[in-house]
Amino acid sequence: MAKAAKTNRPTLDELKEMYVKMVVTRRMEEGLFPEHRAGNIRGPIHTCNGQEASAIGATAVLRKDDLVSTTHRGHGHMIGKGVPARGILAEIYGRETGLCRGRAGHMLMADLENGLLGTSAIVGGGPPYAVGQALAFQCQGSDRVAMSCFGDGAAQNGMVHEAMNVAGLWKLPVVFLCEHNMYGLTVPSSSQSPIADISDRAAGYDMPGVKVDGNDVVAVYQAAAEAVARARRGDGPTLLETKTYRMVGFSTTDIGGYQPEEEIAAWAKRDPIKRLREILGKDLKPKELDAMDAEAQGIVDDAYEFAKTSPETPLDDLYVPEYAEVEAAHG
Amino acid sequence: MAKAAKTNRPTLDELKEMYVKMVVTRRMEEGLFPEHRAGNIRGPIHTCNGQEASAIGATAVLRKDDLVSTTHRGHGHMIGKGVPARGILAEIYGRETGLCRGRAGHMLMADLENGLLGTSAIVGGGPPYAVGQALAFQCQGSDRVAMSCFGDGAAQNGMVHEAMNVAGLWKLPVVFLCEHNMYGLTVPSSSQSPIADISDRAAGYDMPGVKVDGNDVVAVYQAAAEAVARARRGDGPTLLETKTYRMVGFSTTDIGGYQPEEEIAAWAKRDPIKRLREILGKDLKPKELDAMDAEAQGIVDDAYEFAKTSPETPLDDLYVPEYAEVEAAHG
Amino acid sequence: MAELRYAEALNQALDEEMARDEGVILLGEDIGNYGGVFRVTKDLQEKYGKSRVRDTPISEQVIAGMAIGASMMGMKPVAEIMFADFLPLVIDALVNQASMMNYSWAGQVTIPFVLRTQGGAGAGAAAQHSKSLEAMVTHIPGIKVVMPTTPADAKGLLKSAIRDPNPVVFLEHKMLYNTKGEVPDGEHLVPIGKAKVVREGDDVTIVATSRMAILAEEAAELLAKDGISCEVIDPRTLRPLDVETIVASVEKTHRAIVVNEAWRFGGYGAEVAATIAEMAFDWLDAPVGRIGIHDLAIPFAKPLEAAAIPDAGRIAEAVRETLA
Amino acid sequence: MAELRYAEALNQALDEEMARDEGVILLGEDIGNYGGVFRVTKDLQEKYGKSRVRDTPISEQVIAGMAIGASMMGMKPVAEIMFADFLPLVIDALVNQASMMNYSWAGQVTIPFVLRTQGGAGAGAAAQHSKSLEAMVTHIPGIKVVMPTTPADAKGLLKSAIRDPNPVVFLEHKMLYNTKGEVPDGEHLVPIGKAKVVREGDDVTIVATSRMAILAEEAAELLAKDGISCEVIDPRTLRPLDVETIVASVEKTHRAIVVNEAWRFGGYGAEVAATIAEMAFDWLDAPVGRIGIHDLAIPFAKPLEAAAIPDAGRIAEAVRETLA
Ligand SMILES: Cc1ncc(C[n+]2csc(CCOP(=O)(O)OP(=O)(O)O)c2C)c(N)n1
Ligand SMILES: Cc1ncc(C[n+]2csc(CCOP(=O)(O)OP(=O)(O)O)c2C)c(N)n1
Ligand SMILES: [Mg+2]
Ligand SMILES: [Mg+2]
Repeated sequence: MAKAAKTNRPTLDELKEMYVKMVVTRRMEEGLFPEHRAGNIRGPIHTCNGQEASAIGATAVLRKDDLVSTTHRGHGHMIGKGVPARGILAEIYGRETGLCRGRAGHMLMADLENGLLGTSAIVGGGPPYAVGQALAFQCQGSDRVAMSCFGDGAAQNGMVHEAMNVAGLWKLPVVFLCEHNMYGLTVPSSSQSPIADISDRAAGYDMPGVKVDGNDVVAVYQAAAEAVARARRGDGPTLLETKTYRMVGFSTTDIGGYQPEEEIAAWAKRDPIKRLREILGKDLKPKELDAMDAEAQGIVDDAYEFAKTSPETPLDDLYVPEYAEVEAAHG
Repeated sequence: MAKAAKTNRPTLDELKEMYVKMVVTRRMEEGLFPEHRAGNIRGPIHTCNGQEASAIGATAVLRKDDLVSTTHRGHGHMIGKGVPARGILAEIYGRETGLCRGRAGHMLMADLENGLLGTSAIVGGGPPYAVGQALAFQCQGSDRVAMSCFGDGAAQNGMVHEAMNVAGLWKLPVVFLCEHNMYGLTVPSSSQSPIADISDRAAGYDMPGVKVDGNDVVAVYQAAAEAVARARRGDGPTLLETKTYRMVGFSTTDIGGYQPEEEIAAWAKRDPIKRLREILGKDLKPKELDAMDAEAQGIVDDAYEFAKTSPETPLDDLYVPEYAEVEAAHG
Repeated sequence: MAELRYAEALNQALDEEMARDEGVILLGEDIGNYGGVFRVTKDLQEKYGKSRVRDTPISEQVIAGMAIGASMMGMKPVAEIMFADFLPLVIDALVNQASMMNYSWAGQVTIPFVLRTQGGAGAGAAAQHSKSLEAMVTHIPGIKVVMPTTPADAKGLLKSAIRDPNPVVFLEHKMLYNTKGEVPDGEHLVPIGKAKVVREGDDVTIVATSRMAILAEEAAELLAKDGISCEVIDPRTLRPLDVETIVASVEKTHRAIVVNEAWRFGGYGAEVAATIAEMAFDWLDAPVGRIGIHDLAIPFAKPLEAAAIPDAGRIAEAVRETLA
Repeated sequence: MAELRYAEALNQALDEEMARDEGVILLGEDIGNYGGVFRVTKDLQEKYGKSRVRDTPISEQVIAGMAIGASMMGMKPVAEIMFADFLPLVIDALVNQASMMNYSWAGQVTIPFVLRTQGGAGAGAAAQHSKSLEAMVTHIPGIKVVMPTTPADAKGLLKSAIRDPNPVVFLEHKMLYNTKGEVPDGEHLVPIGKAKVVREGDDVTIVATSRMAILAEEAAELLAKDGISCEVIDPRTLRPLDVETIVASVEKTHRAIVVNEAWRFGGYGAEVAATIAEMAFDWLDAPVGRIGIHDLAIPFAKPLEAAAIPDAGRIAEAVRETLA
């Protein structure tokens, strides 16, 4: 397994942008729990609390015309990729102004405009089509890159194996981002995989396997920058594994009890937002940091307000044609 | 990847038995082509011509109560496991005396009595249930072992990945025998997998990956003996990869043309039967070797005679109950 | 008799069968320490140990494959697939392996496993976690398909399924886990292959599966107020289907409505409707009505989802139409 | 017009569409240098290069997944799944991904790929290589399903399928690849969603798919000798089904037989039969007959296999019964 080179250091502006996005993600997600309890939003809600450095650091290196595809635990990737919080929340509230007009819900969002394409809550279901996106880029001679995010649990799924194999074989411009948060639902990863590091499997697909501290946004950024550059150059895929931790339960329906207290406490000390704040603290004054927090909070408040006051999706949305229309010229 | 230790040398008697079985397999399969052309047997027929050392050497170390499961290319595993040639051929001829009364045909045979359970022509379809057999043995506290045979092409399939992962995780008594014959149907393995040795993936499942010369029956025997012993001890699975070559086309419907002449010629020099004959020649007289050839031919001739003169499966075999019966006590 | 929730009744069935037969083992995601995301396997790992109650990796294909292989060797695996939406991942194992082994291998083996899963809409879980995909398994010969509606049937059918020598796909419904009902203690076996006449009536027969059977009863209540008498039949077993009970009812009522939560086109309801139309042809006074979920990906937003799912009102309306 | 084999007609369609549209790429096992095990992609890799005609690993799940992802990004992939028996491996991709994207993502993307495969019995390929699994795909909303019978329809429908902005599952039949027929040169497009009246008649309507449509014509020939006049309809598109053409025919003949090579129980034939029974209720003089392959794993031995598959004799017998 290759070590990520210490190149591609993010600029201060980039760090600031990532910081705001991490805080936006955290605050946005924190708001979902009380809203769910109050019955204002529905369906199981999964958050990436504690994993923001991985999600934001990895997507920070993508261009707008690159793609990211994600899972049920995708809010960080969305915010990172530039998807507006308004559209995300409105979708979760099932509003007409949601990214998908409330048809998709929180587990299945997509935003073509910002290159979120898309979300799949079938564990392992995303990588096969991400590889297809990368195939399209290769056929088109484009230098766009597809990033496919999935969890440590998903790595045991056959679809992910098939996707990595063909990507390695054809040197497709895809980055596999495996966010290893130590659990697949309630089951610890040690009970799902006999090996601790999923990136150890990369050699079996002839691609670099890179493992980084997933709570260190700089490390994630650097490793992702290298992987994306490699893909963009046409040198093929990378399996990038970020070691992180899910600080809250699996979802809003989780009854908990299986994440040991000491484990949670140990990881709390490594909170990625706190860590980035410390790094930024070397260059910025506390007031400046506070202003960024306020900016993030403002974005989140605005998005909640937007979502809650948007109209519900009209019933007409159910009675749309089953098929996309065939153009007249076609037949 | 571990090297197979040079232990477990087969005895002369074992070598002789393997020799006869390899020749039986070769002669039996050679007879199928003209029979297929003549329209006496039907369906695509796949042979393991050139791969006999792998099939016979690996199965030679199994006990009668161990299981082997195989693929469309399974005649060698069957003969190796002690399945009578009569039953195999009668099945291929669709006779009532076939292993499965002609219901299964050559691609799907099973023989519970001799531990052939079973054959699946879904590429990658066998390992999942072989792992289930091994799970049963583990639950039952038995020391039986399940051997799962598949090809290099199958290794790219998601089912195989899932099977190897859970076997490595639970330390199940299974031996994965990947017979790497350089092709998956007409496509060279280099166009199917970005790595040359499938056994390199074993580490990703926390199991030994062992690569041996698949045309050297002694090497295969030794490596398989070690893998089986390990499984029997409760130490878990092994991925054993035998490097070999399919000397004839994919099946009777193959129109050929994609296996380079020089490649075929190079491998012909390494014919596993010829090689074992040379080894045996050190201990046995030519007459004794010829007698073994004759013995094998006799078994094959008898089996063809048996198959051809057996009655066709009666039509009644179609109109059997759809379900196994529920015992009265159960309802 | 005790009043139990549907999930508890299932748990009791598993518990009793595990106590009765050492060969019964459980496989699935989050079924061990956590007791299953719908709590059906609660406390069973603690009681029967980690060897018999196994959390698996997220590998549906090999979960099904292991159930097949282990059952071949004398075990009675009960595998859980967390959502029916993931059934597609195990259909190869069902149709290409489990379905053919007993017949194609000329009876050398039986494959006595149970594959439990749950489907259905109504929880705001959207397109990938709300489907009813029974049509994909009821088409497969050699496999039985069971779909209990009440807690008592859930227990009795699961116990029968575990003792059945054939592969049984056992379809639960996420909106039923918390429903309560009287459940007989101990040895309560509901035979596979027998439909239940849930309510007797004369004017129309409603054949409804799973949660739809409950809505059909509600519709029947509504209609009774207008003097319309409905017979409601819950097939309980989808394959093999108890055609006799259904046809006998239609011979009495002369009209039928089939309600199945799945997509209508090519759904399980088509089989039931076609069978009634064929077998009760001479008795039918009106076309067999057929109701399913709206024929598109299941939407997330509450009003859309609610409009997509058949409800008592729509069933009642269909009954009125058939009588018109 | 030229006389072509069915496989050649398909090859011509692919060739013409690849020449016409650079976005068309082919994915599948053994489709490159070898030209496909049924020769449908013969010479296309040589002509269009290795980037556009790709031999894939034996990884059906990702073949389908790649078709989806690439089509989202503007390509028009035509993926080959070697046998319909392997469709179960791609149903997750179809039902959980392809089916929902256009609707659930509110029209942001279309998914214009074609998934070709071939099924059917008769070649002695036994339980894992002979099935007709159309029911597993026709149930899925948002996906079109096409099943051509003649070389001309094979060409014309494949060209239409490639140009369609929706996912299309294209079902060929292994016993048809060598059948010959006149095929229009060049721009020959058969519209998706239109059934074909293969033979006109007055006494009974036979709706038959794929190879069964040919057998239905044979049966009609046999019956004509006895003065029985059959109308034979080949739906060609299984989803969306051209209900109008079928119902109009039954309104004329008052009787119908549905022939589909799949297992009868829960098969595609159930949908057609239920639809006819419902929509043509007032015109039907007899129950809709329904014929399928024997409801068990498909056996290998020739006499068993032959007895399992519907043939002209069985179709004719069903027609006689419905007229009795
Ligand atoms: C095919 C499939 N199997 C099971 C599930 C249920 N499920 C949803 S998330 C999840 C755990 C996923 O674990 P991991 O991949 O590590 O992602 P994480 O939730 O930790 O981010 C499971 C089992 C599913 N959605 N899809
Ligand atoms: C799931 C599946 N996909 C494709 C096929 C068609 N097929 C049969 S054998 C074969 C090649 C298998 O290659 P390999 O695993 O190397 O086995 P070999 O034939 O070389 O022994 C293919 C593609 C199949 N039977 N099943
Ligand atoms: Mg995880
Ligand atoms: Mg091979």
